[in-house]
Amino acid sequence: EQRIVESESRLRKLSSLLLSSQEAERRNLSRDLHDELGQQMTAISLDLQSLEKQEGGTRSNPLLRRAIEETEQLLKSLHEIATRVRPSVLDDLGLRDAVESFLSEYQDRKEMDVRSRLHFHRERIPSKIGENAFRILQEALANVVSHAQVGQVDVDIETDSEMLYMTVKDSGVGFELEEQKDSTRLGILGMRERVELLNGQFDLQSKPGEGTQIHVAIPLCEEGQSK
Amino acid sequence: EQRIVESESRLRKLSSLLLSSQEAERRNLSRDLHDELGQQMTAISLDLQSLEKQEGGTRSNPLLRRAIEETEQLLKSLHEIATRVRPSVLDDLGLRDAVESFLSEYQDRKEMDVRSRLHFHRERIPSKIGENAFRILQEALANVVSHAQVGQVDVDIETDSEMLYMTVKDSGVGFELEEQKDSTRLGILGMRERVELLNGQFDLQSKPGEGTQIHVAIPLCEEGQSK
Amino acid sequence: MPLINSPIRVVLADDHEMVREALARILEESGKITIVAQASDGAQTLDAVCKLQPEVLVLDYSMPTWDAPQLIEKLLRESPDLRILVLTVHENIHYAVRVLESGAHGYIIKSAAVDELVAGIDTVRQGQIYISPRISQEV
Ligand SMILES: Nc1ncnc2c1ncn2[C@@H]1O[C@H](COP(=O)(O)OP(=O)(O)OP(=O)(O)O)[C@@H](O)[C@H]1O
Ligand SMILES: Nc1ncnc2c1ncn2[C@@H]1O[C@H](COP(=O)(O)OP(=O)(O)OP(=O)(O)O)[C@@H](O)[C@H]1O
Ligand SMILES: [K+]
Ligand SMILES: [Mg+2]
Ligand SMILES: [Mg+2]
Ligand SMILES: [Mg+2]
Repeated sequence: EQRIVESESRLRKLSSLLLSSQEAERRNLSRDLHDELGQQMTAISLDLQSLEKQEGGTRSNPLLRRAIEETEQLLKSLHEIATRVRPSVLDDLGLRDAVESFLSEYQDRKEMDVRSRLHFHRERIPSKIGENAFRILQEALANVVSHAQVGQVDVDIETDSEMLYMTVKDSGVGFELEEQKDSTRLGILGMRERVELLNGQFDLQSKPGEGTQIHVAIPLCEEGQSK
Repeated sequence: EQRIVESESRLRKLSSLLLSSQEAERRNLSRDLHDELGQQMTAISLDLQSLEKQEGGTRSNPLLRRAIEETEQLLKSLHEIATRVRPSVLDDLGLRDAVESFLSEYQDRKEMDVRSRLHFHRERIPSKIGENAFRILQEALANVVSHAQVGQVDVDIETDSEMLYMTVKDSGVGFELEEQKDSTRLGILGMRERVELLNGQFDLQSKPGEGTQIHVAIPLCEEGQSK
Repeated sequence: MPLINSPIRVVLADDHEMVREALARILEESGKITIVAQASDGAQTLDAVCKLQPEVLVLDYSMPTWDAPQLIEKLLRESPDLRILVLTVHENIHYAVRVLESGAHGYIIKSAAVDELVAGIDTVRQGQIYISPRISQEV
C-alpha cells in the first residue's frame, strides 16, 4: 500500500509536469516559428518586393511575381501553424481575448452557433490557469462538435477576485456516464486532471438524449496552487 | 485505500496518454513543418533560382542573390526546428538511423565525445518503443551535458529478438541519489515512467565523484505491452 | 539506345503542386529533357511509368500512400530498367542509403535542384549513381 501511495504521488507529479512542460514546449515552438522564421520570411518578402520595383513593376519577370505571391502564402501558412500550436492571443492579450477570438473563429469554421456569456471581473488571470482553462474550453467544444450532434452550444465563463467558473453545455445526444468510466480517451480525463492539478472542481453531467454539461471551478489565488 | 488504487490507475492511464499524445502532436507538427512549410519554401527557392538563371546568372540583380541565400537559410532553420520537435528520420527510417544521426550531430554541436556501440539485431522496432527509447536517450545525454561536467559519454544500445537494452554512462561528478528522490524536475522521472509504461526496467546508478549510469531494458514483444 | 542529344524522357512525380511546377519549369528550360507525364501520387506514378516507359523517374521522397522506398520496389518489379532519381528535403545520409538500397540510382536535395537536377538525371540515365554533393560530404 505504501508503494501504491508513493507511485500515486509520483504519477501525480509527473502528470502535472507533463502538462506544464507541454504548454511550455508549445509556447517556445510557437515563438520560434513566429520570431525566427517569421522574421526571415519577412526579409525575403521585402527583398523580392523591392526587386520587383527595381525591375520595372508589372513589366518584370512573371516568375518574380509568382515568388512574391508564394512568399505571402508561406507567411500565412506559418502564421496558421504558429497559431495552431499556441494561440498567441493568450500570450499577448490574456484569456478573455483569447477566448473571444477562439469562439468567433470556431463559430465560423465549424458552423456551430456558440452562445457565450463572458464576465471577467478580474483583469489578470495567472497564465497557468489561463492556459489550462483555454485547453479545457477547446476540449469541451471539440467534444460537442464530434459527439453531441447538435448545432448549438452555450459557453459561460465568469471570474471574480477568487475563482474562475466555466460551463460548457449542449443539448445534444448525451451519453451514459458509466460507459465512459474506463475510457482510454484523453479528452474528459485530461480536462478533469487539469482542473484537479489546479485544486479546482470538475463536474460532468450527461444523459442519453438530454445533452451534456461540464462545469469547472478553479481558484485564482496563488496560495492554493501547489499540491 | 480503494480510492488511492483507483486514482493510481487513473493517473497511470493519464500519464501514458499524455506521453503518447504529446509524441503524436510532435510527429504531426514536424510533418506539417516539413511537408507544408518546407515544400512551399522549396518552391520559392526553385523559382528564384530559375529566375536568376533567366536573368543572366551572376550578372543578375544582387538583391535576387540575397533573397536566394536568405531562402536557403530559412530552409535550414525550418529543418532544425522540425528536427528539434521530432526527427523525421525516427518516423521514416526507424530508431537505429535516428540514433546515429542524433549522436553524430550531438557530438559536433555539444563538443561531447560520444562513444557509441549500437547493435540492432532486429530490424523493426515497434514505433512506440522506438520513440520512447529515443526520448530517453535525449534526456540522458542532456543530463550529461548539463550536470556531469565531463566531455565524454558512453552509449550502448542493443536489441535482440525480445529486448531492447540501452546504457548511458559518464564518469562525471555524479550525485547523491537520495537527494533527487523528491525532485520536481521532469528528466529522471520522465525516463523512469516511459520505461515502466512499456513494462520495462529502469535503473539509475550514481555516486558523487564516481559518475552516473542509466540502464534501460524494454521488452519488444507485443504481449507484454499494455498494463 | 537514345540518340545523342535527343531529349531524355522523364516522368515527374511530386504531390506538392507548387514544387512540381517549379521543377517542371527547370527541366523544360534546360532543353535536354521532355516531361512525358507528371504525377501527384503513387498510383498515378505507377500508371504513368507503366504506360509511357520513361527513361528516368524523378520522384519526391514523401508522397501520400507509399513513401519512396515502398514505391521504388513496386516500380522496379514492373519496370526493372527504369532509372529513379529521388528528390527530397532531407539532408540526411540515411535517407540516401535507404533509397539506394531500394534500387533508386540517385538522391538530390530539392532546393539544390536547379544546379544539379539535369546533371543528376543524365547521370542516372546512364546507369550511374548520383548523390547530392551536400549529402556525400556528410559521409
Ligand atoms: N458533448 C458530448 N456529447 C455527446 N457525447 C460526448 C460528449 N462529450 C463526450 N462524449 C462521449 O464521451 C466520450 C469520451 O470523450 P473524450 O473527450 O474523453 O474522448 P473522445 O472525444 O472520444 O476522444 P479524444 O481523446 O479525441 O477527446 C466520447 O467518445 C463520447 O462518446
Ligand atoms: N549525468 C549526471 N551527472 C550528474 N548529475 C546528474 C546527472 N543526471 C542527473 N543529475 C542530477 O539529477 C538531477 C535531476 O535530473 P533531472 O534530469 O531529473 O532534472 P534536471 O536535469 O535538473 O532538469 P530537467 O531534466 O527537468 O530539465 C539534476 O538536477 C542533477 O543534479
Ligand atoms: K520530401
Ligand atoms: Mg474528446
Ligand atoms: Mg534533466
Ligand atoms: Mg511530397
